[in-house]
Amino acid sequence: MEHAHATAQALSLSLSVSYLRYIPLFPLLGVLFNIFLGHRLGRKAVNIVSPGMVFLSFLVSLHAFWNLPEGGRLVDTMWLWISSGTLHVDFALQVDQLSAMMILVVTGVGFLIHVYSTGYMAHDHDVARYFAYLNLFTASMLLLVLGENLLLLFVGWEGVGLCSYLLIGFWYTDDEKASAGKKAFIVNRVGDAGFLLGLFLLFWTLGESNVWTLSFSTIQQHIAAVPAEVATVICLLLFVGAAGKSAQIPLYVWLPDAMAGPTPVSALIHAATMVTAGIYMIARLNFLYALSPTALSVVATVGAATAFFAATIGLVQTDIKKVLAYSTVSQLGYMFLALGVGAYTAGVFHLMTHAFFKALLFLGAGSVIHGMSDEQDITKMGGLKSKMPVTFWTFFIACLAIAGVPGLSGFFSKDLILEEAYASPLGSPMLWLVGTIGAGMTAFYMFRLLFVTFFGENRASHEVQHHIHESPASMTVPLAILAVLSIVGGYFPLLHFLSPLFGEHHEPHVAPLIKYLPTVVGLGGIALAYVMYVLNPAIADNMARGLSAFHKLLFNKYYIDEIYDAVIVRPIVGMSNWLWKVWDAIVIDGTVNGAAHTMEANGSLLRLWQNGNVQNYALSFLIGAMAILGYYLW
Amino acid sequence: MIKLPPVNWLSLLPAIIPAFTGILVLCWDLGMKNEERHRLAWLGILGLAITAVVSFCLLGRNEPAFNGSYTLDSYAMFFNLIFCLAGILTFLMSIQYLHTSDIHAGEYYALILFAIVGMVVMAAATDLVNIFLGLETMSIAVYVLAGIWRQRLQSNEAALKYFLLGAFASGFLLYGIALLYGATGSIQLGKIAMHVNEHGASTILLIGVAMLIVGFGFKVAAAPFHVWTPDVYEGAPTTITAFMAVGVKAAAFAAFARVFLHTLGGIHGQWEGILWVLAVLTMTVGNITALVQNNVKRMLAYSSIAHAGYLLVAMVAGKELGGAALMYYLVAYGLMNLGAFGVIIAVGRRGEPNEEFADFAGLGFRYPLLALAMTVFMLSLTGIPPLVGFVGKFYIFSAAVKAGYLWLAVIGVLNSVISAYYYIRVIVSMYMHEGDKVPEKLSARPALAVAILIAAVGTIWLGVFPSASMALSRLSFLALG
Amino acid sequence: MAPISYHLILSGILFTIGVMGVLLRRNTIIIFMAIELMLNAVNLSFVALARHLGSMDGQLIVLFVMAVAAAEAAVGLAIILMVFRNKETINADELKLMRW
Amino acid sequence: MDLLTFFMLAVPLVLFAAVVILHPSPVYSAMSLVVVMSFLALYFFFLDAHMLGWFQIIVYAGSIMVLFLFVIMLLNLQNDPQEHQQPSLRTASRIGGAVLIAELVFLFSRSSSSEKAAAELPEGFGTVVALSEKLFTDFLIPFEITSILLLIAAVGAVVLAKR
Repeated sequence: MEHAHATAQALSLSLSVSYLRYIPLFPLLGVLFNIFLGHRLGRKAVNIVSPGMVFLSFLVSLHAFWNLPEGGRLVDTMWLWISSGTLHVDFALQVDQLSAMMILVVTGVGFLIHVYSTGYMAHDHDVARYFAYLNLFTASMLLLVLGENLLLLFVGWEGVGLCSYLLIGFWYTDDEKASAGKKAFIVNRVGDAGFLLGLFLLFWTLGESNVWTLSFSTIQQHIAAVPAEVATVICLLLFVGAAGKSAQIPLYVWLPDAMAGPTPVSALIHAATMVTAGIYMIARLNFLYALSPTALSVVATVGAATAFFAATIGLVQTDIKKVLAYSTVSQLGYMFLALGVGAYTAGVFHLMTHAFFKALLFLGAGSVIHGMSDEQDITKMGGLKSKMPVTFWTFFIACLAIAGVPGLSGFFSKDLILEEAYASPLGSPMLWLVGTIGAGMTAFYMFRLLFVTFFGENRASHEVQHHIHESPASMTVPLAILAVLSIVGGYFPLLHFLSPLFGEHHEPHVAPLIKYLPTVVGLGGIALAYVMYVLNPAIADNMARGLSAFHKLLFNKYYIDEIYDAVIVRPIVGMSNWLWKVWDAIVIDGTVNGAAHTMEANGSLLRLWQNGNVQNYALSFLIGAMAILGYYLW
Repeated sequence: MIKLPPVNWLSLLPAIIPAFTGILVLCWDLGMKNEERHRLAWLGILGLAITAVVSFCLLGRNEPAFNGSYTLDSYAMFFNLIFCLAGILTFLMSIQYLHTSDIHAGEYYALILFAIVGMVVMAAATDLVNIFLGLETMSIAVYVLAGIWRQRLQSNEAALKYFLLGAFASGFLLYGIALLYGATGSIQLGKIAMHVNEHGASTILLIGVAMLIVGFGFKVAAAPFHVWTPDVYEGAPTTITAFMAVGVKAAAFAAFARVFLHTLGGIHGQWEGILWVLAVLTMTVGNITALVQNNVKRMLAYSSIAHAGYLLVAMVAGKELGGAALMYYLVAYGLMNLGAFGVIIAVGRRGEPNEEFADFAGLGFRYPLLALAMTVFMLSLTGIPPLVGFVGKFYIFSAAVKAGYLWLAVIGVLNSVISAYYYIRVIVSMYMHEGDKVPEKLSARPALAVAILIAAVGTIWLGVFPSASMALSRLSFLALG
Repeated sequence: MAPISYHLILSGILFTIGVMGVLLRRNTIIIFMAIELMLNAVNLSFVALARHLGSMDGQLIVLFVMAVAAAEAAVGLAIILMVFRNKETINADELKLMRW
Repeated sequence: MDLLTFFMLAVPLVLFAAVVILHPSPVYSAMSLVVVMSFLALYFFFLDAHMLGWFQIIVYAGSIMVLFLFVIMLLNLQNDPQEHQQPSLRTASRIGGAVLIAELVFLFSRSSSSEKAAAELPEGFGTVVALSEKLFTDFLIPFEITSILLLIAAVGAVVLAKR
């Protein structure tokens, strides 16, 4: 009831403004600038204009945020886009509470990433093109979240997909390029097909009751006209699209490939743009998903499964960016888990906090890679703590945040998700349990990454060691700002702020065990990582006395390693190998490439038809004529 | 003494202007030096521009002429604009293309103009004889144009294949006309429509409809009558391929849609099933076969088959929305396709056509603007918003959805998903592979650059601001009555 | 008077013979002649229908079909001549430069 | 046209049409086509299309076929021992042709049950006067288009066939 009330209120208050258009327009101008003038005006101009454009749209976003009416929205209708008969689609942008949060994150984090890039790409020869992509990425994402209708959302949707494809293909060497690009592209197109089919089905279903519209507010007004079983199909189709963009099982495979791009781009993809599109879309269409508990439970299950499996894969990766990539997949799983149990607020909350600390993690990783002369393998790092202090401390804060250490942003959002997973009418103890184990693994692998990278002895070659240096200010300042955001992000009153859309937030009532266990498990994971990667070699005795539960297991290095190997590593390596190699390589690659092969085989078969002989063509005519006449005969 | 009927000159004007321009071109050509012959193209462009302006001014006038065998309506005028667009862009591209070939300019330009006369007649014809004669006028001119590069074996072969199959298909079309005449007692579309609405469909009429579908199916390249398309498109001079892919197809659809959506609209149920199957077959065959092509020109030929499939979806959807979507999509398709062929011409050089995918490698680094234009065309053909191809596809599929053909829209969406694969391959080649092919500087070929620019700007502009042209296409289709 | 369906069937048979000629012969001139046969079969339909309906339209159409046939013959034979000059053959199955 | 006349014309038409597409010699094919066209002219006479019958002889059998024969002679085409197509295509086209004939015959004969009697002929049906009156009134546009068509044919033939 409350929800419905809030909805009505949101619709009643739409303020018409005309400045929202500048939010995506500025980055778009940046794209044009970079394409046409970038090379001529040189690196300095590019370095100023590209982040500057994003900063301008950040300012406009702030303005929109301050002027957002209580419980209402801002609408900027630019022109009538598509118009025919009864169908009208406006080229219109809107800012409501959800969009306001999204644009602030996209432009804010995006701006920091742009600034960081000026330092990171200082030695690249084609910086204009790089910033053109980065600006285009930002502009598309802004269009996606600002769009007032599904079609405009789709414009941004395709835009970010296209950008990711350009970047993936652009940075690969020729050999890998073909298959990686192909994979990313096909996966994204599968998702897009799902999205479009869902869109048309929704369009048609509403049309049955004579409402031909794609505008979110109008759809919401007439949502009652959609029967529940049709809603399920629409929601599932749209979820296929969301899973493609937001890298959920089984469509997550493209995301690790996107690691091939420069690290700041990864940060942009993982934190602020692209992967959050699916979450945003489902949150935006919450009124539609509310019609179908079946679809929601699919979303929740897929989310929980992805959160868990991606975490297991993260445990064994040694490439610093791959660890972060799988961690993104896993965290997105949490967000879908939240959406699936109807806790939209919690999901969006986690989206925001994740944006801060994941951007920070990637930029920190970039700083490490930068300092380590483009080395990405963590087994060849170590001991960077003293050599790159700013990077270390900010990275440390990010790890604390993602591990869910109390007081930091990640703690609040993840905790809320898990509580909702347990307590919500759509939730279940199973979802909570899977999520909690995943949280433990997250803490473990993040700190494993931290310890192996920054602690102990440096294992790199002397030449690389010699060059290790802290990054320039253009890179460390964004790191520091993001670190602050990662700490305080949890204290923003987002839950209340979003209430006009998702209803007033109520703290779920759960038993203390349920409430605190995830945090304990998370801390346990950190402790385990600490023990295994820092303490273990030197102070095994102390451990044995201090940690009674583990003392036997950790008594002796060999013994620990054996246990680690037998209990944790082997099953998990086995599982993740199975998941990663078998599932990923055979099932996903197999079906994707198989589909491509089938297509090509069919294409070759059809080519036989085209054998060049004009008389075979005439025969084809004859067969066609016969068939049509046969149709009438019949 | 026979009393001549009153002549409605106004209705004939869009046909007379290109015809006279063509004759002027032929005459002027006689006393001209070879290096001056580009002036003929400018004369042709002038003629077509005047035709376009006249057609545009005549939009909104809907009056029958010559006892109802010819008409002056917005529908025809809208198509005239498409023909003029196709013709003007073809001329602009030809100025350079003729330098790289051995084609004699005079007859070449004149024949394009005469073909446009045929198209204009087809779009305005409201009786079956005029449709047939318009179609033959256009076709015979295009048969010659396909083979006009006499020294090139592919061009020879393309002309022969196109001619034989075209004449073969004309036989079917004519048979259909005969049976329609036999079944209804008239060759005028208006009277046939009245007869059909009153009496429904007799067996003879249905055989006639079947034969008409074969004949028109050939011209619009609908499967299984599409088989000639790749060979002819590949073999014909590239400018002519572009002209065929856009102009000829638009003209064929003009007559096809007028006859089926208007005249035979009363027996919609009798033919929509067939066109449904043809649409699905056409989209699928076109897209899947395009996947395995290595020649960009040939890939575009298959892609044009696939696009004929989308256009057939609009035909099946029918009614006001489907018809308007058909007309809008023809404009969209025309712009992006002409542009794509323009880029192919730009990449080619004398003696080396450079039409393979590999020949596009590295274009993005050396000719960023040319590659950017090609990217725009490919993305638009894929249906990436907010380019015109997306808006057109959305228009067609929503028309299909609205008319209740949900599955047709689903198949169409899936098909356009597949199509992305081969369009993006061009972009991949341009930006992600190293190549050593160095085309002539585009800045040295201003007319071609202008043609590509017009197409690119149109592709973007009509995608972002489509509503005016959509309204125009809708009003023009409604003029069909 | 023979019923109109007799004429139509005869025309259908002649038309089909023409179609089969297009498919069976590899000499493009003969293929072209088979196409002329198809057109003539259609002309027969037109004339018979004109007689049946008592309207002159059908006969007029035949007149135009003849004009079209003449134009097609001129262009078609020119194309065949051109192909023969360049390739020394006019057999349909030897003209397969472009395929697949 | 009574039934007897019909069959007396139909049988040779079909037979000579078959010769056109079956005889290995291009010249014989062309000559048979001339015969078919002449029979067709007769057929036109019996269907009250007098003027058209003459046109058929003059334009078709006369000019167009002479053009064909001329080209056949020019190319010096001999009988080709392999004149017929590869077996698969041959079989397919025979089956296809048979099916098409069967379908057309079946559909046309089905329609004959609801057939109306032939209309009364107006005065002067099929004469040159009636033909030309129609040509310059109702068919004025097609007449004009034909002029462009023939111009194209002339230009095209010259472009393609000149050395």
